[in-house]
Amino acid sequence: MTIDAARGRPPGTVAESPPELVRLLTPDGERVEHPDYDVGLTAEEIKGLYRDLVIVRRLDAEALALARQGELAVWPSLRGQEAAQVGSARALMPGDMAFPSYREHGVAWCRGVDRVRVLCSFRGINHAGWDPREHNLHVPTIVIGSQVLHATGYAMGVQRDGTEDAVIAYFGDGASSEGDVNEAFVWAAVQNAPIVFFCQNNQWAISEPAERQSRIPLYRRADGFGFPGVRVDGNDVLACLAVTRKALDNARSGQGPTLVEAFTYRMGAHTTTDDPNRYRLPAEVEAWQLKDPVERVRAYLLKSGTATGEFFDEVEAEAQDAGSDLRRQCLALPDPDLDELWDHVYAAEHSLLADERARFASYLGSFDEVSR
Amino acid sequence: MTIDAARGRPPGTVAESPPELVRLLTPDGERVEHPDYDVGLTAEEIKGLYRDLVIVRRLDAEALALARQGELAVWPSLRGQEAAQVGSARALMPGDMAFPSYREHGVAWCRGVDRVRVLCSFRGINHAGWDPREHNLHVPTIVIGSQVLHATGYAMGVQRDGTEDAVIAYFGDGASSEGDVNEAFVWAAVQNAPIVFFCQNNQWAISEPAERQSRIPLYRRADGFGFPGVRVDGNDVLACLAVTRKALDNARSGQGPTLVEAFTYRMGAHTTTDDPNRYRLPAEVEAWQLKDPVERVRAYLLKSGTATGEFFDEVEAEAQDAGSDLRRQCLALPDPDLDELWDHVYAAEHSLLADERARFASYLGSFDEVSR
Amino acid sequence: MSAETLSLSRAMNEGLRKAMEHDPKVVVMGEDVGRLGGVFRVTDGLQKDFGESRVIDTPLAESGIVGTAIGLALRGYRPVCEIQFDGFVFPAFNQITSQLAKMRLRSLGMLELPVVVRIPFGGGIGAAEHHSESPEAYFTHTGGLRVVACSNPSDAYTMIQQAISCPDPVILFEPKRRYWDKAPVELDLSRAAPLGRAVVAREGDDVTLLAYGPMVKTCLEAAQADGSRSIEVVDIRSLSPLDEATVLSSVRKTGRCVVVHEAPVFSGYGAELAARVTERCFYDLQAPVLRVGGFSTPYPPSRLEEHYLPDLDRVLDAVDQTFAW
Amino acid sequence: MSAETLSLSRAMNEGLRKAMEHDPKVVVMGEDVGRLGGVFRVTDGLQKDFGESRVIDTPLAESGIVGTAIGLALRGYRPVCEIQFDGFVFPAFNQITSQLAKMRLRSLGMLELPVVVRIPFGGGIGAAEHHSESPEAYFTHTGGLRVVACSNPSDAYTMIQQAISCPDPVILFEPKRRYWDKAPVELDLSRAAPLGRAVVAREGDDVTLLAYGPMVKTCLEAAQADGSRSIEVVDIRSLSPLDEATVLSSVRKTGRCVVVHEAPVFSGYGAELAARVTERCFYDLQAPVLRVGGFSTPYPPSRLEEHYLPDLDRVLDAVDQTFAW
Ligand SMILES: Cc1ncc(C[n+]2csc(CCOP(=O)(O)OP(=O)(O)O)c2C)c(N)n1
Ligand SMILES: Cc1ncc(C[n+]2csc(CCOP(=O)(O)OP(=O)(O)O)c2C)c(N)n1
Ligand SMILES: [Mg+2]
Ligand SMILES: [Mg+2]
Repeated sequence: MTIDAARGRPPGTVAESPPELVRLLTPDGERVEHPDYDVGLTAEEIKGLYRDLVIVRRLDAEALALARQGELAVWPSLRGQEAAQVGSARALMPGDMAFPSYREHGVAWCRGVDRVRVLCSFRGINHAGWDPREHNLHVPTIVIGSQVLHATGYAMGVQRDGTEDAVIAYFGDGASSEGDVNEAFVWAAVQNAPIVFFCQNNQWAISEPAERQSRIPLYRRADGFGFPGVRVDGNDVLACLAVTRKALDNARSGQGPTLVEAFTYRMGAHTTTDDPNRYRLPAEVEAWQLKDPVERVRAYLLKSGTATGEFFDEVEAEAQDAGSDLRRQCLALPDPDLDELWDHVYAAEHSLLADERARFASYLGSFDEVSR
Repeated sequence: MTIDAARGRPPGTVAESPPELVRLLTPDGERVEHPDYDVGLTAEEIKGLYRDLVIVRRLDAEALALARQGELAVWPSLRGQEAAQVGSARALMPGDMAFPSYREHGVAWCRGVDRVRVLCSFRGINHAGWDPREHNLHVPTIVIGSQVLHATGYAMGVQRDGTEDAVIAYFGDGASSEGDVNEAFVWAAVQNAPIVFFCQNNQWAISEPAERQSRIPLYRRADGFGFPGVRVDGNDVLACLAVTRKALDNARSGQGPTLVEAFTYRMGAHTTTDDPNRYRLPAEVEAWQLKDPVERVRAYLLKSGTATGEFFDEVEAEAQDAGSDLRRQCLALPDPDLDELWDHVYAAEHSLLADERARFASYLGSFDEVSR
Repeated sequence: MSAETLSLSRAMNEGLRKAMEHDPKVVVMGEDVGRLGGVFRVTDGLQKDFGESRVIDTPLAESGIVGTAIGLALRGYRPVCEIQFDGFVFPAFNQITSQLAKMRLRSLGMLELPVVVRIPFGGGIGAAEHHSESPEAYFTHTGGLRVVACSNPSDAYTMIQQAISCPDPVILFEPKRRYWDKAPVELDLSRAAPLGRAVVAREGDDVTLLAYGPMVKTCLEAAQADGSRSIEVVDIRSLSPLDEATVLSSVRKTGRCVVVHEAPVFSGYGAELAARVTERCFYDLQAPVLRVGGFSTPYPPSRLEEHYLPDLDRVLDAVDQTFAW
Repeated sequence: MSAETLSLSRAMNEGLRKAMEHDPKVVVMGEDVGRLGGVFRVTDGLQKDFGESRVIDTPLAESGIVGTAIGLALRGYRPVCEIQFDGFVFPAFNQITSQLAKMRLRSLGMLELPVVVRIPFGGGIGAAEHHSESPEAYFTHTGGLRVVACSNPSDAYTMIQQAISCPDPVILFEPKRRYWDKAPVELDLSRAAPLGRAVVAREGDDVTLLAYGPMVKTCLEAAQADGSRSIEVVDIRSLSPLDEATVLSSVRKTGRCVVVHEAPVFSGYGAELAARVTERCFYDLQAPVLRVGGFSTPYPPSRLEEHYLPDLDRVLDAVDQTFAW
C-alpha cells in the first residue's frame, strides 16, 4: 500500500523565510523601517527590553539545569522564543489579561510574577504557582488549545463591562489544529471580541514540524474567519512589541480580534524529557542560532552606541544573580500540605471529601499505633 | 450592563446576494455563462435533473404530511434545498462516497436509496435505514459536524488505495462552527485528501441566522486552511452540478480538497417540531420563494422549448405516484424486533448483553404466568 | 401567595428570570436560547427582557459554549449554559472535565468558576438518536463538579437559582419528558431544601427506591400502585455530592433497596449507590441492592424505548426480587 | 523459543509490528508516533519500516485523530490511534462515545469499526497535570466499546494484536508506569487468554483482590507481603465486557473481596465490580466488597500523588477491614 505521489503530500508548506514577515530589527542588529509598524521606543526602553531578554534567558537556563539535576520534574525551555514573549507581553497594559500555555515563562517575568512561582508546578508542589488576578496572567494551561476559548470568553466579559481592556491568548503552532482554537476564532469574529491571538510558531510541536499542522502560513488562518492575521519576526523583540501593541489597540477600539503569528524557533528540546535528535537536524538549529533574539538587540545597542560595555556587564550580573536566586528559592520551596489534596476542590464543604479526608487521617493514624 | 455599541456586533455579516456567487441559471430561467464553469448537459440530462427536483420535492412533502399526521416522529424538510442536493449528488460517480447529515433526502434519492428507507429513522424503527456500502452513501449523522471528519478519514483511505474515487461531505452553515469541521479542514489540507466539503448554507441553524456563525461568507473559511472555496447559487441545479463536478475532478486528480458553499434557503421549519414564526419574518421566505430551485428549471425548459406540457404532466404524475407509494410503504413498515436492542451492538457475542437479553426475556415471560 | 402551579419548563424559566433580576452578572448562553427561547422554551422571553448581551445565541459549538463560559466566569460573570440535548454535551466534555472541574484546584482556590451547565436528559419522548440519553455518570465520576437533577417544577425553580448562586460549577440535569408536567411551585426559597440534599419523596417502611430526575415520578407511581408493600421513595437530587445521611437512614429503616435510573446499568451511577449503600448498611440489608435501568447498549430507536426504559412494572419486579431473595 | 524478555513498551511495539506485518490494512496514527516513535516509544521504528502512509504523524487534534480513524475504518482500514496521555482523550470523547461506539447499532450491523484507541493511563511517574489520570470508567459506561487494560508485557504483546483483529472498537489502556517493567513474553498467541477473559494472577483462599492495569502489580506485591492470609489476585483485563465467571468464582471461593484502582472511587469502575459481585454473591460475602482507589478530586500535583494512589499498605488495610467486619 503506497500513497500515490501525486496525491499524497500537500503542495504548499510553511515558507521558510517568508516575504510577508514584519521585521524592525535584522538578525545582525540593523534597524529597518516598516510601512505599517513602528515602535516609538526610547533608548532606555530598548535597553529595558534587552534586560528582559537576558534575564528571561538566564532564568530559563537555570530552570533547565534544575530539571536536569532532578529538582524539577520537567521543564519546557523557552530558549529562542524570548523576543516573542517579551515583545508581546511588554505591549500589554496593566489591565489587559493574558492567557498562557505552559511555556510562557518570559510572559510571566514581564507580568511581574515572582520568579520562583513559575517553577512550582514543574516541581510538582502545585498545578499553578501564582495568583492570576494579582498579575492579570491566567494560570498555565496544559491541555492544548483550551485556554484560547477561555481568553475569548474573558474578552466577551470585557465587552460587557464596557472597559478598554484587551486580552491576549498564547498558543503554539501545534495548537492551531485543535478544534477549540478554531472555535475561539469563530466566537471572537462573531462577537468581535477584543482579543489578540498570539501564536508562537516555533516550527515544532514536539517532533512534528509546522507543516503537519498547516500547508499555508499560520497567520493566514485568520482569513478564513474574517479578521486580520499578521506574521511577525518572532525573534525581533521590537517588531513583536509593535505588532502586538497595534493589535491590542485595535481590540481596544472596537475593531475586534487579530491573529499574530510570531515566526520563531524552539532552540531546545520540547521539554527535558524529549530528545530532538530523534527528529531534527543540528543544521536547522544552527541556522536559527544566527537569528538569535538576544544577540541582535545587543548588536543594535552596540552599533547604535546606545549602550556601552558597562551596561551589558550590569545586565549580565543582574541575570546571574537572578539565576542563583531562582535556584536558592527553588530548593527552599516547601512540599505541599497533605490537606491540599482536598482543600481547593470545592468552595464549600463537601460531605464526600470530608469523609475521605477523615478516613485517610485515621488510616495514617493507624501507623502510629501498630506498624506492619 | 450593556454592550458598547461600537464593540458589540461584528462589522461584516453574510452578504445577502453576493457578487461572487456562481450561477448558470437565473431565478427566471435564463441560462447565463460563467468564465470558470460550464455544464455540458444534453437537453435530456437537464430534463432528468428537473425530474429529480420535482420528485424529491414531492417525496419531501409527503414525508412532511406523514410527520404531521404522527406517522413519523419528526421530519427535517429539505424544501428549498433540492437543487443543492440534486446538483451535487448528480455530480458524483458511482464509486464516490457521500457523507450526509440528516437533511440530505435529495442526495439519498440520487444515490438510489429506496425511498421508504429514508423514512425509517424518522419513524423510530431504526437509526439508519439503508446499506451505506450498497449506495456509497454513509448513514445519516445527527451530531453536528462529526461526519465531516469521517469523510476526511475515508478520503485518506482512498489515497492509500490509490484509486480515483472522491468523497463529498455534507454539512450546514451552523456546522461550520464545530471544532470537528475545522479539524477536518486542517486534516484534508495537510493530507491533501480527495474530498469536497459541501456546505449547504440555508441561512439558518434552527433559529440562528448564518451571521451568528461567521461574519464573512462561509466559502472563505477555506482561505484559512489553504484550499479553494467557492460559493455557488444553491438554488441553481446546473451551477451546483458544475461546481461540484469540478471540485470532485480536482480531488481525483490530486489537487486536494475544495469547500463549496451552496447559498440556499430552508423554506420550511427546521423540523416538524420547530416554529419559524418565532424567529424569522414571512417576507424573507417570500423573497426566497422567487428564487425557487424547481421553478427556474421549469421556466428554462419552457422558454428554451426543451420540454412541452406533456413532459411536465408525466413528471408530475410520476411524482404523485412516488408520493402515494411512499405513504403506502411507510405505513407498511414493520416495527423493530425486540432483539434489535442487543443484536447490533457488538460483532461477537457479549456476555453482559447475553445476560441482559436472557433476563429480560424471562422478565417478559413472567407476565404470561401471573399478571399484576 | 407563595405557591403557583407551573410546568417544569416554566418553573425553570421563572427561576432563571429571578436569578437574572437578582444578579446582573448572570448571563445565559447556548444554541437557540435567545430569539427562540430554547427548544424546550426554558429561556423563553429572557433575551427580549434582558437583551442580547445577557442572553446569547452562540455559534453551534458546545466546547465553545462551555469554554467561553469559563472565560466569562473568570471575568466575574455567572454564565448559565444550555446544552440543547443530552447527546450533545460530549463536544464540551473536555472543557467540562479538564477545565471547568479542575480550575479551582489548579489555582489553589484563587479562581472559582460559578458556571451552570443545564442539560435536558433522558428519554421517553419518541425522539431521534442522541436526544434521549442519560450521561450523568460521566460527570459524577469527575471531582470538582456538583451534579444535580430536578424531578419536579418546585425543584426546577429552586435548584436553578441555587445552582447559579453556587460558587462551584454545577451540572444540572433536567428531566426532558417531565418539562410539561405541572405542579404547585414553592416560590419561597427559604423553605426549599439546600442544593446538596436528598429528600424522601414518599415515606414507606418495607423497601427504599432511590431515584432522581424522570424516574422519581415513575417510582412514586410504582409505590402507589403496589398495594401489598409500603414503599419509600428517595429523590437523590444531588448526585454529587451524595447526601448519604438521608439515603442510608432510609435503607437502614427498610432493609431493602432498589436503585432506578434510565442510564445503562453497567458502570452507571446506580453502581455507586449500590456499592456505597451496601458498604454502609451491610448488616441491615435483607437482600442485595438491585438496580433497574437501561441496557448496556446505545439508546435504541424510539419504537423500542418502552422496553429499554425502566417502567412501573420493571421497578416492582425488582421490588419483588428483593423480597424473594 | 516462544518466550522473550521485553519491557511492556517494547512488547507493545513488537505486537504492533506483528499486526502490521500480518495485515496491510493496519495503520498507526497519532501525535509524534512517526519520526519520534511515540513519547513512550511504543511505535518506535514503525514509520521507518512501514512508511508514512501507514504510520501517520497527525495534526494536534484528538477528535480529528479518532474521527478520521473512523473514516479510515469505513474504507476498510484498521486504525490504531495513540492518545498521547490519558488526560488528552477528552477532546476525542464525542467521537468515541457518539460515533465509534454507536456506528454498528446505527447501521444495523452493516458497518463495523475495527478501531483501536491506545491510552497510556495512570500515575506514579511524577508527571504534570493531566498526565496521570485513569479515565476508564467514562468508557466502561459506554455500550458498543470494548474496554481492556494490560498489566504486563505478555498481555501487552497479545492484547494489542487481539484488539486490532477484533471487529469491535477497542479502548486499550496501557499502564504508563509499567512501560519499562521487563518480563518474559509469550510469543505464541494461541497460548494466550482471549481478549475478554480475566485471569487469576495469583491463587489464594481467604480474600480476592480485583485489579487491572498498574494496580495488578501492586496487588501482587501486597499479597506477597501479607504473611497471615492467603490472597487471590484477579487481573480483570477486560473491563467491558466483564468476565463475570472468573470474578464470581473467585469471590465465592474466598468470601471476601477488595477492588483496587487508581481512579477516583466515587462512581468509578470499582463501583460496578462491587455492586455486581455483591448482587451475585450476596450470601457468600463475609464482608462488604471494599474499594481502594483515588480520592474524589482531580489528580493532585505529583508531590502528593503517593498519598492519592493506592499502595501496598492501603490495599492491605482494606484487606484487614474485610476480616475485621
Ligand atoms: C489536548 C492535548 N493533546 C496532546 C498534548 C501533549 N502535548 C503537549 S505539548 C504538545 C505539542 C504542542 O505544540 P505547540 O502547540 O506547537 O506548542 P509548543 O510546545 O511548540 O510551545 C503536545 C502534543 C496536550 N498537552 N494536550
Ligand atoms: C453537536 C450538536 N449540537 C446540537 C445539535 C442540535 N441541532 C440539530 S440541527 C441544529 C442546527 C444545525 O444547523 P445547520 O448546521 O445549519 O444545518 P441545517 O439544520 O440548517 O441543515 C442543531 C443545533 C446537534 N444535532 N448536534
Ligand atoms: Mg510549537
Ligand atoms: Mg443551516
